[in-house]
Amino acid sequence: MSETKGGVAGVQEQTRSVRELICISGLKVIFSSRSGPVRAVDSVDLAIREGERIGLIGESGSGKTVTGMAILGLLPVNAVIIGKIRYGDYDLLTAPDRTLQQIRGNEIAMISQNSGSSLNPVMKIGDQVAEPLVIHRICSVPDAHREAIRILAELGFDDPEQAATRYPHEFSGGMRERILIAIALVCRPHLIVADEPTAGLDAQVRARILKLITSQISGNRTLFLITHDLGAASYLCDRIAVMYAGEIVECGPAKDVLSLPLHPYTQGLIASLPSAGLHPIPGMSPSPASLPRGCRFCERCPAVLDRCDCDHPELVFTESGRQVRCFHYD
Amino acid sequence: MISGKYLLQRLCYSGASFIVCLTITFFLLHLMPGDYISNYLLSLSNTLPKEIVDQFREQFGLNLPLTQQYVLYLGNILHGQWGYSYAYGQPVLSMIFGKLCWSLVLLVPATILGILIGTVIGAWSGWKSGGKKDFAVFNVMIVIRAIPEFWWAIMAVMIFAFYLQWFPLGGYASISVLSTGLDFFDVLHHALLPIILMTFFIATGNYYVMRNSMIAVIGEDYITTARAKGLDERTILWRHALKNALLPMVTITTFQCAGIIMGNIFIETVFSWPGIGYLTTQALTNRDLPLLEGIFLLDSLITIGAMLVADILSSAIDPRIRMGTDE
Amino acid sequence: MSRKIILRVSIAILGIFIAIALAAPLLAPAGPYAITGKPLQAPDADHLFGTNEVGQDIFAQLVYGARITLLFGFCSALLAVVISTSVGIIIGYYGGIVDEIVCRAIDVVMPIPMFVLLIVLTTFFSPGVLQVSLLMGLLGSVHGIRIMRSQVLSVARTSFVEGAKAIGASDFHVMFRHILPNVMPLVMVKFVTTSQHMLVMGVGLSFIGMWDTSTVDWGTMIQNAYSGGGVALGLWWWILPPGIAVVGISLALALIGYSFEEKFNPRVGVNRI
Amino acid sequence: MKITLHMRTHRTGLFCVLCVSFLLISCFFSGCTTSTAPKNATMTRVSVSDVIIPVEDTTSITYTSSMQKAGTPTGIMEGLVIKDRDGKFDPALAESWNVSDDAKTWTFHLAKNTTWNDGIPFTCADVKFTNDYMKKNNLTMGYVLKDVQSIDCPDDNTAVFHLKTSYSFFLDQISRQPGLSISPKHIWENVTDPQHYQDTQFVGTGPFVYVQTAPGYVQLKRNDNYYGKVPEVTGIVLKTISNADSQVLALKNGEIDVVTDITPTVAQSLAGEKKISVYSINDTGAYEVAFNTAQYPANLSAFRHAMSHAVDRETISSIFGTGRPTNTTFLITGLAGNYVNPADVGMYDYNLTKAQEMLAIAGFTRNSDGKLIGPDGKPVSITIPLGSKGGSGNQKVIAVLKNDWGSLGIPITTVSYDDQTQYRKAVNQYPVFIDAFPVTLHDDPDALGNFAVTPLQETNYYNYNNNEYNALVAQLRNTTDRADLMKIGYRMQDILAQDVPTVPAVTTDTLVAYRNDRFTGWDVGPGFHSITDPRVLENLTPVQAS
Repeated sequence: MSETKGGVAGVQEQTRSVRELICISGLKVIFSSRSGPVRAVDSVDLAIREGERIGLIGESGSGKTVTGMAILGLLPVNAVIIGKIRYGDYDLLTAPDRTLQQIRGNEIAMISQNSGSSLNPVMKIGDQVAEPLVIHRICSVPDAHREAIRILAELGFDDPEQAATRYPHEFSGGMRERILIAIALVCRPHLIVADEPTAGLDAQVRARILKLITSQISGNRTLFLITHDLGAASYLCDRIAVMYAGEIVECGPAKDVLSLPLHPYTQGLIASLPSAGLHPIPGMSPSPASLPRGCRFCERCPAVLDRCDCDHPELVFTESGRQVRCFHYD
Repeated sequence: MISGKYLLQRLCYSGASFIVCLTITFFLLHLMPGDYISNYLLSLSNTLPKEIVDQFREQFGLNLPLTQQYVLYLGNILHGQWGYSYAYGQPVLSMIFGKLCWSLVLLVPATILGILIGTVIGAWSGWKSGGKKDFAVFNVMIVIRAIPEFWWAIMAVMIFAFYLQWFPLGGYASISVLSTGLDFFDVLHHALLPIILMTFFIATGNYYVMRNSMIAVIGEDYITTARAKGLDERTILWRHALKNALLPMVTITTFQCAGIIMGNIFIETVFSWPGIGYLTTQALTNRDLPLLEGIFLLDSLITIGAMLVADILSSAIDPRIRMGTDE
Repeated sequence: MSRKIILRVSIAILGIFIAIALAAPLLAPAGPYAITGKPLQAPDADHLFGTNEVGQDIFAQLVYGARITLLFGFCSALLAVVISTSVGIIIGYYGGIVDEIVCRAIDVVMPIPMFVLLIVLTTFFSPGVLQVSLLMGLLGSVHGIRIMRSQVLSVARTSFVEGAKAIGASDFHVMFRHILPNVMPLVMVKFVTTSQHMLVMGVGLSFIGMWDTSTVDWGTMIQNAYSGGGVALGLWWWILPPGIAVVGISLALALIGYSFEEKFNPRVGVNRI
Repeated sequence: MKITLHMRTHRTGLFCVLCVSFLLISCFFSGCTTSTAPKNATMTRVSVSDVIIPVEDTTSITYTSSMQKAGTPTGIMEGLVIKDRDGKFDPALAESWNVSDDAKTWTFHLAKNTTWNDGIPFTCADVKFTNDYMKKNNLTMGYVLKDVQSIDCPDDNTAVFHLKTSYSFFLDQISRQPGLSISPKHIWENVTDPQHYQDTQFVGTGPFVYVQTAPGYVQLKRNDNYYGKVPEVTGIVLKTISNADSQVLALKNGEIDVVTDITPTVAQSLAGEKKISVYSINDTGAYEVAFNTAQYPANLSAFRHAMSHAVDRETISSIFGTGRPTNTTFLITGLAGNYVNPADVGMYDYNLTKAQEMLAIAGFTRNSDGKLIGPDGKPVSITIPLGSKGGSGNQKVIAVLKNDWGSLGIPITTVSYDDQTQYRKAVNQYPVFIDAFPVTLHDDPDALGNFAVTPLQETNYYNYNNNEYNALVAQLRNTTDRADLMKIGYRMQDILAQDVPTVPAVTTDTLVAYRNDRFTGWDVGPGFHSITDPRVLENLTPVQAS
């Protein structure tokens, strides 16, 4: 089946080594609101390399979901988007709708959060899972259904034929999350953007889902995980980018970032984990409508410097090749 | 597809509802001040002999205690005997159906077209909500809706029937009916203007509901999921959004259908269309209790029927209701 | 942007009508019943909108009619909204058996044709304007209870209500201080749209002659002109002023209602993705 | 490509739905056709020369047959005599009649060689049957014959009515609204349940014959075998047009030939139209400012007298735009002729100063605000109840009263009753009410009986009770001599003038507009007040198209 994928971006023709699948540069997303423009994402530069599993972590409202949506071109029409998201020969931000539609689901797929509401309540599971195959004309409708049943079986449904004829509300949250994963995986996309796939699931189910994702994301398939769940990120990802108030504040190999966080925010995040003694970061993240002039974390930072207040730090490379946005590492 | 138990439960419920309506209607009307005798008979003559009045009361069982009248009435209704009109002496049921039939000539096409047009434009408008076209359509619809029905009707009669003479002034057939019998196109010619007006009205009501419903739906996560699958907008609208947006529509629309039986009283008045609305006003002026009760019953029946249909329809569309897992 | 302009214009129209209604005795000192001219005079300097079939000044009738018509619309809407909100909050908050009983009762009452019932009650009792508006408010509230209830349910389940209960706030306090402010936007929207509905329905009732014919309101004015042959004869000043007034107020209320709805109800606002 | 495909499928869907709804409409039409179309095999072609008359609802004609509601309006059924506008009785089924001196036995000589329009001869047996059948089945309309003891048939062409008591105005009773029509014995003797019987043949003796009913129409054709004057018009079509405005529009468009009961406004405007003529049937309605003599302040004779000078008839009549002020003690001058007592005409002249003076004499004073203070020391205010019937006319009267009585310091308020029972109760509770006679009542002294307290009716609306007057009314019943009747009538009017239970305000005309390019002769006959009166219809002549 992978042969049938012409690959709009012609990705497969290129070399496999350290090729960047997606290159986000200077991404800014601004929403207009009653209290003025809201800079949800501010100058994000991030490269997603082919075959890697990258995690974007941060607290709610830090702009990580917006970044993910920008990749898929699913931002609301009232959003002002500046920057570039290069995918093969295309800029995903300026590509025509038809092209985007051909890429979505087929080459870049999404596992959305809220398994409860992300499935169409009046459509049978089988139809929903098979739909991407059908619309991308990958195979005929009966084939698509067979494929859907196969992937449902693969994802741990005991009786996939029967499950395919049922409706979303008849399944538990964990099962529904699996269905969403099935929808994302069914076209065998290059990149999977998983937006909080474990939100709202209990510990056991979460573990199972994570395991499932690891088993499914293999080979040259790329995972872009958006989460605030550090555990999930450390379990799934090779590389982690930390977002704070619309900016990436730290980026590096997962192990390094988690074991030796550079940025005070990352340190705070890790310290706030239950396993680390549950020490929450004091204060609140700034409102995206009125961001401070200097470092955006400076009000909450335990190690604040004088210049943090008025100068804005840049994302810099450390000697070890990691990236961090903090004057401590200048 | 729909479980028999669910259907049975709904049916029982409808039956109970009907009995309650019947009871309320009966007591309400019988406890009203004023009656046919004083309103109609006495208007003919100031000196109506007492025997005549007594005779009349006896004939219609008005001399019995109210509870006994009620029991008799209940029995009669359940046997399909809806009583006789005071003023006309005719069986209420046949009178009502004679008029209802003509009301339906207006109502059926207007309702079908109205729902269709309203839903389609509403879905489109909701889908495009925030855009210029939506804004324009939305305002036009509000304007149509806000202007009272009878005002539209008066204006339409003046312009299209009187000045332009495109349509007849009113009634259901032209005089040729006497020589050639009812002609489909002739009746259509008479019915077209009222039907168009009613369609307008029903459509605007549905438009508004559908638009809101659609706006609610397009904010749902599964629409994002559908986009993420790479579906084009048209497919998302028709395959994913529409069916979900139709769910709340079903209930509201069926209720509207039940309401417009009486709602077209204005149109009937202006267009001299002697349908059920006209019959109602006649029954009211005459204080023709059996006829009024019949009209009430008919309306209750239609509403109850509509509710039943709404339940069944929405359970057919929405699997959550069908399985009884909806909260 | 233009939405804002529309809202402002509508509010201005409504304001003008209310001002006219309040200032009626100043604008038309002779009152609506005074015969100040010959029957059916065309508009001139003395009679801004001419006179009706009795010789009463149509402007004076319009101005005084505004009082009745607006009073009717707002009174019935107020009652309907107050009843539906309070009952909705109570049953939504307590739930359980109270909720069950009220909901079943509404289910049962629903099929009774309200419009016919209204006509019957008004014909049989021939009540005054205030009584009819109370009646319509009562009948009209039944439908709203459901809507309020579901809204209250969504609020009552939120954590801050739970929190308020947890700190020992009385039921009344929770209902009044926590739930009511949250459903208030909806209540306001409902009030505006209901008053539009009620106003038009009241005018409609007078139009089909099911109304106290001695009061001067816009519906009776239209009815008089229509049944007197004003339309057929093209006596425009007889029927147009009340007609346009009704259309104007109805449009203004409808537009205000929809604008409010878009403002207060985020689900109806623009959230296109 | 894909998009166009989609569009097409949607269009097809829409088209299909439209087709289906169209089909549904047709189904309904066919359903209606079968259920309401006449099953009458003798469906004839309508000639254009039929008169088209608008009616509020044709169904009431077909639903109700003559037995339940006496007197169909269109000349199918007939009574024995017809009263015309000159107060004379014209022969109908009775060619001539005479009455015994005690006014108890009435003998009618029936028209000879008369047949029902199904061919069966009409005889006295039908007259007798009508009376007996109505009484036996307690038909509501039987009250018209309540004074009849029995009817004898000495031969086929003579009917002798024996009354229970003397009644000199018996002809009035059987000829005037709703009157009595004679029903065919051969049809009704087989009907056991007349209350629920639906007549479909409408067999009568009148100048017109029922042809058919179609949705919105009833068709009648002329009775060529009619024993009287056979109408010139070929037939009548009754067309349903329920509201007045549409009727006028239809007349202007030429869809109908005549409109009756139009308002003066409409009449004025229509008078300018080329093809439309307007005429009026004089003095067929009347309005009075009536007093409830049991309620303060109307219980004070002086107050009533004073207020009788505060009714501005000229203005009222100018507002009605038709008719004229009436200043009798309530006999309509134009109809009652020399029954009107000339001595009492003009008793209630309009003079506010006089009224004020008379009020002052009666002990009413004005306070500083200009309010009238009654003898009891309290301000006088008057509430007038309004019924649904004759509502707009009553309001016109009240509008004028409000001005004048207001200037006398009496504020007037109104209270509306849509229900007749409640209205009647209210009339008994308030001192003043407005009464209207849309159908002529006050055309002879017998009509003045409504000021009397009769054994049948405990009291009258006016709560007026004058023993001499009551006695005179009783005396009137068994007096047959016209001179005597006039004398009694004059005395009754004198008493009314002295007691003022009511102040007559205005009489109104019935205005009729008709298409003069279709039929003429509407205003020829002495028809009573209705355009569907057979005496009007028989005089119509079609306008020859030249």
